[in-house]
Amino acid sequence: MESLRKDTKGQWIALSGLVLSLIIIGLAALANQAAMAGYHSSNAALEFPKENIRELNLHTRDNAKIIKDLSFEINKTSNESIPDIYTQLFKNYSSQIEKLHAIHGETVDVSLVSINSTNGTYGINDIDIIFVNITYNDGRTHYESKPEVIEVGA
Amino acid sequence: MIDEKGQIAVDFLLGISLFLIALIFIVQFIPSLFLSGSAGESSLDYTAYRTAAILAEDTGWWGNSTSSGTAWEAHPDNVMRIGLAVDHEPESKLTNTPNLLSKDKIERFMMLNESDIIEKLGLYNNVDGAHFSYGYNISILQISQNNTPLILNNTPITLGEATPHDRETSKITRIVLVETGTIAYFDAEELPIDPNPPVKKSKTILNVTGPLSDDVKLYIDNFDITGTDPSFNKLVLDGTNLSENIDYTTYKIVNGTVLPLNSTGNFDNNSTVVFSLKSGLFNNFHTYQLEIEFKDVQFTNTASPFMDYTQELEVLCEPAYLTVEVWN
Amino acid sequence: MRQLFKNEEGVSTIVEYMLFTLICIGFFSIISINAEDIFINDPNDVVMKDEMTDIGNMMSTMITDMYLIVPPNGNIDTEYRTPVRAGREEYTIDADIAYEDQIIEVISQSSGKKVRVTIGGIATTMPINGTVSSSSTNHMISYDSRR
Amino acid sequence: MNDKAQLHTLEGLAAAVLMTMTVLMITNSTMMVTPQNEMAIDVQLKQMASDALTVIDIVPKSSAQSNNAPILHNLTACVASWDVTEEATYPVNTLDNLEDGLSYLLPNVLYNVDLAYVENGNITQKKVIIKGSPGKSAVVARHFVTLTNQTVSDMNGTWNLDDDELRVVEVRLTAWKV
Repeated sequence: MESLRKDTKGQWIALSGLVLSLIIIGLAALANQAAMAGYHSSNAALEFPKENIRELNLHTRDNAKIIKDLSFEINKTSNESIPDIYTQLFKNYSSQIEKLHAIHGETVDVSLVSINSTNGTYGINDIDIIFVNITYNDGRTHYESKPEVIEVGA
Repeated sequence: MIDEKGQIAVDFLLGISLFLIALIFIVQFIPSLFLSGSAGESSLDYTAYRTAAILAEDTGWWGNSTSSGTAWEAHPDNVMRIGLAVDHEPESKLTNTPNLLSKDKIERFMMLNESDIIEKLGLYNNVDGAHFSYGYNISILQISQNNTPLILNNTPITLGEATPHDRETSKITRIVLVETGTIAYFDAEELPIDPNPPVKKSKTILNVTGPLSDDVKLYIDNFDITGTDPSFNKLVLDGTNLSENIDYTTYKIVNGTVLPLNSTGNFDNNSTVVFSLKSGLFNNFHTYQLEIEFKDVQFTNTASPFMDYTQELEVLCEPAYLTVEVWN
Repeated sequence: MRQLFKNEEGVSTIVEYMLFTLICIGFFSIISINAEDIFINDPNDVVMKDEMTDIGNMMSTMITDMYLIVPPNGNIDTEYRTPVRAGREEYTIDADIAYEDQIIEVISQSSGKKVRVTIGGIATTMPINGTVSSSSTNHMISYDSRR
Repeated sequence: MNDKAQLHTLEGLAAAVLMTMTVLMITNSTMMVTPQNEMAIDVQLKQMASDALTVIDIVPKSSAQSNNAPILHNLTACVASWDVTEEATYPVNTLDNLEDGLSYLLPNVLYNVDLAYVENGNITQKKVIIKGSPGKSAVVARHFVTLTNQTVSDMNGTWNLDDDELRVVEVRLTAWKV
């Protein structure tokens, strides 16, 4: 140890080592910053829930038709009116879809506004447009479709 | 300087000055490495992403001073935005079927001129008002054919230049369904026995109402097999024998796998037999009669009204990759 | 004096020192003159261009994605985060020129550096406008069919 | 002239050249190997995963039977055909018709598929396709299908739904690259 402390040769090497390391630290910081770029744009593309919102919307549209067909099936053996059956089924659907979204921390609300028929009766070919309210919220993105107009006519 | 001792330090001097010069050079050089690398590159990744998103998920838009809609393929002079997704409600801006691409729109897209495509899709860099267009390649690739470009109307669907190998490109791939044509599905049990003499139970007849723009694609399944050699014999159109591989091609599909089938090959009752006839055979306003003759197969339906191909038409969709590749 | 001139011991050491000092002076003067450029401005320019392009791309990508799902009757809004500074400078995101030129501009106020990013043709059907400064706290893109 | 140790100078020169070349080579080659940054690859993968589900979801019945792809049923039919009692345990998958379609559309990608649904007011989650444990950069895509007794019996599934019942099933695809 003593010999090492007394040996004062090679100061230049020690100094240049210091300078070099400082320069390398600077360059590393720069490289790091450069690598950080590209983060925001991909972050936006990854985090914006485009597919989730679209899937909620399209699936609700599909469902409005499935529920229509199912209510006519049920109506054949039941004495409840078609709009009543439809409303019940739709409530059932929205509670399921809300629970399934809740696992992912998303608040979803799908509710039936009205069942419309141009001629006032509710036969299989009469119900043509369903109005539904859809909202979606994942904390950052808030989506509201009030009302979503769904054509369910044949 | 007669004493030549100590000159060793000059070597050291030379060394260190060389080193310092190299150091200055590197420090100045490294930022320009980053500049050429990541900045332009990450920007192009998202240009490709946006372009692919618009093409696959949007219907496009046209408009003039009086009206507008999504059917831009019918109004090529007033195109405002290009999108390839099918739209069943042309008055609303959005489609309910993203990723399903329309054949008409793709064909019209192929006919647009280059400057329109670059302008409408935003495939350019704007430097102080001057536009520098990117190199691009937009293709629809068939997954079933080793990712070779899809062919519609004898045109391979690929736009732009071939991908350069000597530079970095940004590429995004989307999986889409493409409307490639129309098909008609027939259940062999419902097809009538051909009543024209000589009457054979293995012969059926089908009406085809012309003129047709797409090739005839005929799918027949659910065969009633009577012998050991169920096969297809010949196709006769209005009394004329058609020749294989010139007028038509044929193959069979078993459990989703396409297998070759020629006029001597066998199929079984799990097979769907497919005939693909050239649209050129059906050019006139006329109802063509297509006789299809099999061997060791029987048709059971004797009720006469012939089925018409054109009334059973459905759209055929093939999964494909839409790739958008962009470079500087 | 004569003695001194005659004595040639140590000459090389002196010459060594002189040469050494000269080279060091040369090196450090070059470095100190260019230090600002080499170590701060050049890397900063690179990083700024990168980050501004990135932020422009984020805006453009988000607007495009959002456009693809906008409800026909209703609204959608999304919050986003941006860094307060690109490199060492604050900046403004400007979407007001999107209508005519399909472009989103990211500009630094202090040095006037700007980066422009294209958006894929949606501005012709949906007016896009607004400017935002990076130093403001809440950033949001919103769409309302009734406005 | 002392011409000893000239080798040291040359050595220094050679070292400098060598270092510069190495730096150049490394920066160039890494750019060739990874033309896209890592996040952009994630975006691409996420897009592919959700596209694959979308495509299987929207494929029309007639095309499913007749096109050249091993996608024989749409997503609803695939899920309807599932045998509820059979949960997947690696390496046995229990939803082969969906697996065929996904492996065709997503070559070189590994994925797991889970189903989640509400049964008697509680969430049930079942694994149906397992290809391994997802890596760090795994992405998730999800789609919903609605089953009725009709769709289930068409596909010979065992969901045991009442005639007036509908069940929303979340199909969750977790995809990653190796």
